[in-house]
Amino acid sequence: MSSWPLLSLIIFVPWVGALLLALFGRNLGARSRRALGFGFSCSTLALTILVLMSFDPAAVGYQFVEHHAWITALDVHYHLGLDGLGLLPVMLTGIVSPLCLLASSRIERGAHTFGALFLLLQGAALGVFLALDFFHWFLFWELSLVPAFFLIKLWGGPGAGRAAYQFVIYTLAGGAFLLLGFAALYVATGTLDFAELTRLAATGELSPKVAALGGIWPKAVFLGVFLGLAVKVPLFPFHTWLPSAYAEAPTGVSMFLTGVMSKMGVYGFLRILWPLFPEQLHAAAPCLLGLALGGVVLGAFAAMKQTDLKRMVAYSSINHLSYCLLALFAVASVTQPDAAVAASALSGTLLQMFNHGLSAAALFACVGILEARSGGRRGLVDFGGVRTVAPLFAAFCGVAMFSSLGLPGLNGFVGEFLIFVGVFGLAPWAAAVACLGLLATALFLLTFWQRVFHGPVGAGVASFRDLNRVEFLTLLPLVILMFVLGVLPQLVIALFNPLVTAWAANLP
Amino acid sequence: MSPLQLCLLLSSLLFCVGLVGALARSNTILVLLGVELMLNAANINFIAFWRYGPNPAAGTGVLFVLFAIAVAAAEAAVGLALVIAVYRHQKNIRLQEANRLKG
Amino acid sequence: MSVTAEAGTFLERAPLVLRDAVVQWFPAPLQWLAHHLITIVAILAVFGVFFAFTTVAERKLLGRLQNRLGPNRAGLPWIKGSKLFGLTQPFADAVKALTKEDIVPAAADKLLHFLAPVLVVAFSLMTFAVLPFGRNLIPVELDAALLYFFAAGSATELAIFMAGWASRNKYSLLAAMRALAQVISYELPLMLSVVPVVLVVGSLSTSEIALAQGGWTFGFLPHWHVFTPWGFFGFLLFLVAALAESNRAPFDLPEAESELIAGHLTEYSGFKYALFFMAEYFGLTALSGLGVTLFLGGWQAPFAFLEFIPSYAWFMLKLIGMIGFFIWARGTLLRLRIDQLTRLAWQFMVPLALINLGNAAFWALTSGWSGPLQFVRWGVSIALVVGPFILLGRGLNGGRGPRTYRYATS
Amino acid sequence: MNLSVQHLWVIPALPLLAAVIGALTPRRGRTLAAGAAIAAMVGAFVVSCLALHTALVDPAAKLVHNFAWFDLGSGVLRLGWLLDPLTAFMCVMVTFVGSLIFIFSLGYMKADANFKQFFCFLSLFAAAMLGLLVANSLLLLFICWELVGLASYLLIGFWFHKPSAAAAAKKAFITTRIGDLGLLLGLLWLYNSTGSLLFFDGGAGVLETAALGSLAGQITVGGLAVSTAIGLLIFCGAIGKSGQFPLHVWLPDAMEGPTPVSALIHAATMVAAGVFLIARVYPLMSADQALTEVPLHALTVVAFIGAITALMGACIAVAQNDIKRVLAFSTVSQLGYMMLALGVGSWVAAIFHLLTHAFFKALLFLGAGSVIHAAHHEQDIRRLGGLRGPMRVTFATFAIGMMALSGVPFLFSGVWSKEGILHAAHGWNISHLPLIAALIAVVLTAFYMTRLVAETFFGKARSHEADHAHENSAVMTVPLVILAVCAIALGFLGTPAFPWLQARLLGETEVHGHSLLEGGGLMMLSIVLVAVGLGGGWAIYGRKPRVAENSRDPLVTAAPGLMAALSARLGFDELYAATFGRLGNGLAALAHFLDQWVWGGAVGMLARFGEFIGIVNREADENGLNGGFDIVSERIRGSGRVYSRAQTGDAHGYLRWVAMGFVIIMLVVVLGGAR
Amino acid sequence: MNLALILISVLILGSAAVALALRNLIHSALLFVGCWAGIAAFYLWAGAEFVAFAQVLIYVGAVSMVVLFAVLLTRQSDAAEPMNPDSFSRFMRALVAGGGVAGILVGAILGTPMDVSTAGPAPTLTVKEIGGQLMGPHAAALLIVGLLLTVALLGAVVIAAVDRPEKSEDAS
Repeated sequence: MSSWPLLSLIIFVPWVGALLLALFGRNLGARSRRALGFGFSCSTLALTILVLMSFDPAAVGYQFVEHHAWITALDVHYHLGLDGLGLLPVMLTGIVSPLCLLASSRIERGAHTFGALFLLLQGAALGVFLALDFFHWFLFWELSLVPAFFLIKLWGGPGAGRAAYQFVIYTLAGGAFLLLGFAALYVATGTLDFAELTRLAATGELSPKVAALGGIWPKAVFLGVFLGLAVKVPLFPFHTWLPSAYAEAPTGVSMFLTGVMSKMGVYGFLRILWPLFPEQLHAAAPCLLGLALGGVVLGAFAAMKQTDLKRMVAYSSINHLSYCLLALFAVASVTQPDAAVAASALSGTLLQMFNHGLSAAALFACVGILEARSGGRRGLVDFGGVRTVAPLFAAFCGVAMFSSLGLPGLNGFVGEFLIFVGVFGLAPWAAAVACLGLLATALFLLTFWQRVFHGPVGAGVASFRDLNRVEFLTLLPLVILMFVLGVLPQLVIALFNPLVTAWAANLP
Repeated sequence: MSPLQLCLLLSSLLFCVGLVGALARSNTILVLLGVELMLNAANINFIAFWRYGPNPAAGTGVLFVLFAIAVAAAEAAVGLALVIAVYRHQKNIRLQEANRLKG
Repeated sequence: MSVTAEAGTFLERAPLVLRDAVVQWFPAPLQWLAHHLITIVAILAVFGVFFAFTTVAERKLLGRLQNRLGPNRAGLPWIKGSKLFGLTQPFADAVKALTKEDIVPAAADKLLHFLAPVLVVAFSLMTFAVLPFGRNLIPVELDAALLYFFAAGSATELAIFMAGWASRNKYSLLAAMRALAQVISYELPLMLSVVPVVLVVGSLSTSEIALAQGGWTFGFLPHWHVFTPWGFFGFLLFLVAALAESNRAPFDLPEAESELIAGHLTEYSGFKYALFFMAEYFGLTALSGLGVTLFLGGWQAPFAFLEFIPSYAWFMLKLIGMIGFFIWARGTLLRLRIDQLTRLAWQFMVPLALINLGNAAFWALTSGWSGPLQFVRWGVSIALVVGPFILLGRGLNGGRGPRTYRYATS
Repeated sequence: MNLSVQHLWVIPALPLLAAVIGALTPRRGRTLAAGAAIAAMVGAFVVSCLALHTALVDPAAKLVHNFAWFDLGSGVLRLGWLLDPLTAFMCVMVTFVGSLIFIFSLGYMKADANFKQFFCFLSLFAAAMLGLLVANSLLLLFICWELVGLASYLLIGFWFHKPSAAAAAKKAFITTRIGDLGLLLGLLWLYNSTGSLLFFDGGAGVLETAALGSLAGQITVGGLAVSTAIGLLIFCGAIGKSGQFPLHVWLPDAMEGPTPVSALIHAATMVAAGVFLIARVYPLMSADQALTEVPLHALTVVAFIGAITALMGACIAVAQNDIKRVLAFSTVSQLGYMMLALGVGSWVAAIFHLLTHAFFKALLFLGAGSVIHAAHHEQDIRRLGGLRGPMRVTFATFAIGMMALSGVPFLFSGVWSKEGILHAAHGWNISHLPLIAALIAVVLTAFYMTRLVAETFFGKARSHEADHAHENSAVMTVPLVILAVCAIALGFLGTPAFPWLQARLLGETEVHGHSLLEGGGLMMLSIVLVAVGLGGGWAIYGRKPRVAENSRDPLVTAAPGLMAALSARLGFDELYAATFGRLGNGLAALAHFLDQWVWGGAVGMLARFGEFIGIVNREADENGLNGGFDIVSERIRGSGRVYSRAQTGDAHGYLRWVAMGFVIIMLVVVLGGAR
Repeated sequence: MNLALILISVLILGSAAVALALRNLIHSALLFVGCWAGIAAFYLWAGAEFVAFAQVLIYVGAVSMVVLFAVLLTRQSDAAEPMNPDSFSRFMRALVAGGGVAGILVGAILGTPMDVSTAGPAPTLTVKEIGGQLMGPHAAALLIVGLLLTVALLGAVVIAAVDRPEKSEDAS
């Protein structure tokens, strides 16, 4: 079995599903259409489990490598590989995507097109996490925008057109910078392979080559790549597209955007920017640390001001993702940091990436359920006393919320704790300021909870039903995972710890 | 007279029969069929040269004929579809009347 | 040209020995002619008789299926009370057909009206030339035998058209065109269902295909193509397409007696009609023979210990089985509507046949897999056809729900 | 029979199991959920007794069991269990009081629709609280610390349909979280400085000599020793959780929860967790005591905060009219006492007071709950009154609790523990202000408790509800009686003559008693002060009981301004709303503004710029460049028109031309070839 | 063998010439079929078995059907076009052109010495070899032909299809 191109299968099986849905979707009944989409979406999880069975966490390098010559003239290779860093988002995609489709099962209009586009999106995202050559990595990166655009625009809320437009233009602009940066890098080195570039950077051959470009190029390369990734994460203050895009997207897509696509940026930072440009990153780190802190604090405070629940949750996403970058920048900002501290910061980043995917997806699913129940309303003051009529829903939403808020015992805590341990050891003042973000997060999430679930039963709320079976099945796996990973984070940490240890041991 | 010459004669006469048919008849279908005959005549030539050529083992002539047959089938399909379209348009299929696009 | 058998029991070799013995009597320059003539005569004799008894078998079997008796009266002439279960019915029918008046419409195109039945029988019979009836028992050993088979088969369409047109009866002409539409539509899935076999065996020669299905796993699992996923589905497609090709129920709408008064054959009577009838049965027999050759192992015995039975007997047994199946289908299934018919061909069978072709390619590619991988191979292969089968099957109703009936309310 | 320390997890696990059972049972599974909760609690009590037995074999030993939680870099992050007398006593107290309160709740919550949920949450709380007690790692302690906060949040907001309850729950969570962030920072600092969070780890723990020495040896911002800074940050957590000034504001509001919750969480156990925390990390807190050149010792801050809280809580309690609010501020005040004791160096006195206070304050709250339940949820003492007659058991037990709290000498437990604190404060050589504050609080405590009892139980019923009150069923009174017995008996575990408890806590096996007369002056003073308080209270409220619910309070008549301020809880809520609340809102508005206008505006500007370029480009194309192309294309079209005449539309003609052309070309070739 | 070739030639040329001369389109179509069958026979004679069967399959089986359908679908009034002066002059010009081409070709063929009269036995080219050639060196051509056929058939359907919906609604 090990000779199978598992990684290619992971990427392309959803696309096969998309093709099938696009071709035959019209002929199928609603149920089987959904089942088909769901089944193909689940393939990622199944294949990831296959991968996990033969994945060796102790091996630091890439595994399951597929390396074939592709465009020889450009020295482009079809190069896929997996390590602990790639495995996490792939697992996350496997878990979240089927649930997104489940959460979208309310969609009736053009359901098979929706399913096909979604599977396309899923495959593209997986491609980003598995590709090791910039050429097709970038293809997947940009390809993910197309289905996302249509999914937001066609199935989104009232402001979806504008939001989708903004999202795509913004991200495309970032992508253009990224492309520019890599084009320059290619001119300098003659290769686009991440592994090769990383090796060059590690041996110190990269920076003289880039410097040989002359002019502003050495800085521009870094800036270009940085901008492209920063927009995707998004790093404060490049985040303005995010709230509207997340808020206007249909529930399932919001879940996917926040659960998976936002990880693409963080992944890019860890996979590309940090290993390739350690010196530049180090030089820029104090400034970037400030930006990440801005995301942590201002993101949380901006969320407090929102009256639209989805926007609120979207801002909380900005806040949570900024933690990941905070830790990374903190590590980069210090020369020769203590290995243990750096390891905990980086572990925290990875863990937070995974955990945020689960809890943010669950929160969006909950808001989506509220939206569906109330016929599209999602204002902070539109509800009240939902817990009285829908206790089960309240319980699930509460778990998701407390997970997002970093309550110990749920998954969110461990990641944030590790990040704080790391950041405190590297930049204590940043940790202290970031605490403000923690407080604000608690404040707005509890306000959300109080306004929506507590108090007397609001107008129109009395007729709410509790969770139906599909919604229950959507939330249940996420909630179970929150508990399990809160108590046994080792399950995930074991997958990447050797990798992180190796990183921490070889810091510049 | 060698068999090759016989074959070539056959093919050139067939070609000319097709040509005359295509030129003389006003029915578009027959014109098309005349053209088909010309194609067949060319095919006969290919086979003849393959059969008596210097290197029959290569099979180039046979392959060429196969491709030509495929193309001719396509041509016939499109041509006759055009005939039907023309018929629907002008209620007859006289070739000389289909001259709307003349300069 | 078949080669004299070197091995096998005497029974196995008997037809060839017999033929060679007869050929010896002719002068040497004419021996090749005698060789072919004998073969042709043998085929005509065997399948003529076979045809005769097929008709009676069909009538009797249909009768049983419809809970009646079928023909059981015709016995031997001059012997009173001899009924022989009605087995001589076909001969009586033949006499009747021969002695009936041959009516030709006044406006008919006399030449074509005559040529049509002759051609149709001739083309049907031509297809028998490449069927391997037994080990080394094939009338003409052709490298491109399958191509030949379909080429000859497709020529019968011409005869159908001629029959319809020559009658100078607009209903006959319309019926002929309907029949042509059907036959052409189903020719595509028929050929596509055969291509996987060619792909896997790597030859167009029927005798090689039959040979390739020899051997047994564990001594009792024959290597027939029908016992592979792609082969099974190919066989099913082949069966349906063959039914439609030979205008048999449930695809007999071109000549539906009850609605169209035999369609393009309306203006035919007497012996010409009998010729069409005969051609239809020959075509059916030939297609069944092809199916047997391609999927059911040809003349191969199903079990190793049954090999002592001569190969041509196996072939004929399988042929009879196939024909029995066709008769059964006729007695069981309802006739389709023309739109259902074409939709089935283009929206269901052609895509499925194409997918099955891909499936066979997968099978051929993975022929090296062994051990547990065999299960994977089977699983994937089955999934490759079952999935599209289900998906495409859903589209067959064309988005329409099941027919609803409204009854008058009092 | 001894309990091995690696099995200590059983104590929190039992209630946790009950909580899980409660969570998974359907809403109508009342018996199962309550039964599981009570059984788990009683089971935990039994196991705790075993643990106590084990711990007392060698009180000085710190029995620990550490285990890895997850890999972290090249090492592992470890958590652990700790068993020493402190843990054991606390566990026994929590499980015992908890069991009684659980049983009491059976009666109190009988009519509630969410009965099952209530027991689920209570069990969750108990599990977290016990986990906090047995933790041998500041991280594990912090985790449980947050979880008790969660349970408190859920239970305060148990009647979530009341907006006040929902708001109170949020306030409690946020306020304690402010303190928790301090604790988190302290924890991070500690971890970064020592590389471990385990209290005891065979010499490598943070509370052991090596770590303490290094922590006390480093100096950080403001000249503070690192241990001082960490200690103060940790103390922040205790301030939040234990309702100390200035984060005490949530505790009175927490009375929105059901009364058993107030008894268990906001009187007996959770709020005392802060005291426990400081007692647990006492070596760290006191590590800087030996240093002389530092500007501040951590414990000094603790002492002053405790003193302020004790005095302030007692003052405010005087002016409250809600039976539970009075008790809540009394709790604040008593917790201040405990902090004071910690601050002045006598952590055993603090723990002793914690234990006795847990019993009599739980008793008082349950008594109040009994009254409230009987009076159909009437909590305002002005509308109660005259309950002495119909509710004899409640009155008797409540009176015992009141006397224990007031410090009525000799018989009741409160006096002994309070004496210990006063003695310790007296012996503190830095300042006598805390002692003076404590003594004033003694008077006030006796006064407001007398007022409470007089208003509630004496006189005549002042409302319909109070008039129809009658004694509750045995399921509620029996716990009261048991707690009352304990409120009396417990004091004799730690009398100055036989300080068994204190000795065990300090790890001594020998008990060195000393005469009651040693330091008797202070004791006499406090007895006098108690008498003054009791007498004053009785004089003002007891002799002439209130006649109607709206009759004026004598003290309000006497000092209206002061009483109004006290009644408004000295305006802390308003102050915070005006400062921190407004600051937070301002920050939020700023962040929103930045997002909306500055960053969004910048992006918008860019887009406008792009649009502008596009317009310029289009104009240039249409007017500037296209002209030349137009001319050229016009020419090309003209020539095309000429050539088009060759198209005759005669297909035959074309074909003929081809044929003729072929012939002509061939002729030329053939003839040319011949030539 | 030349006898067989001459017979086949007569069949081919005769049926082609008659087919092009007949008034009755159906008859001429059927004669075309005969002509194509003759060409297939020629291929068989020349030893190109595969091509012969392909010729039968495609021309006799498929193209003939298309032709017949086209004839039936475009039937004009039974009064066939009269032999008017216009068509007569066209016929004459056609004869001139055809005759010119024929003269050139026949002259060229007869005037060229060909010394292959001693050709050996017919070369054998098995289906396997043809397949190998098609899939090997000529794979690209095969693919393109496949594409061409698909496009041509789709195009034919589109061209011949009646764009009914709009028109019928306009008419009614």
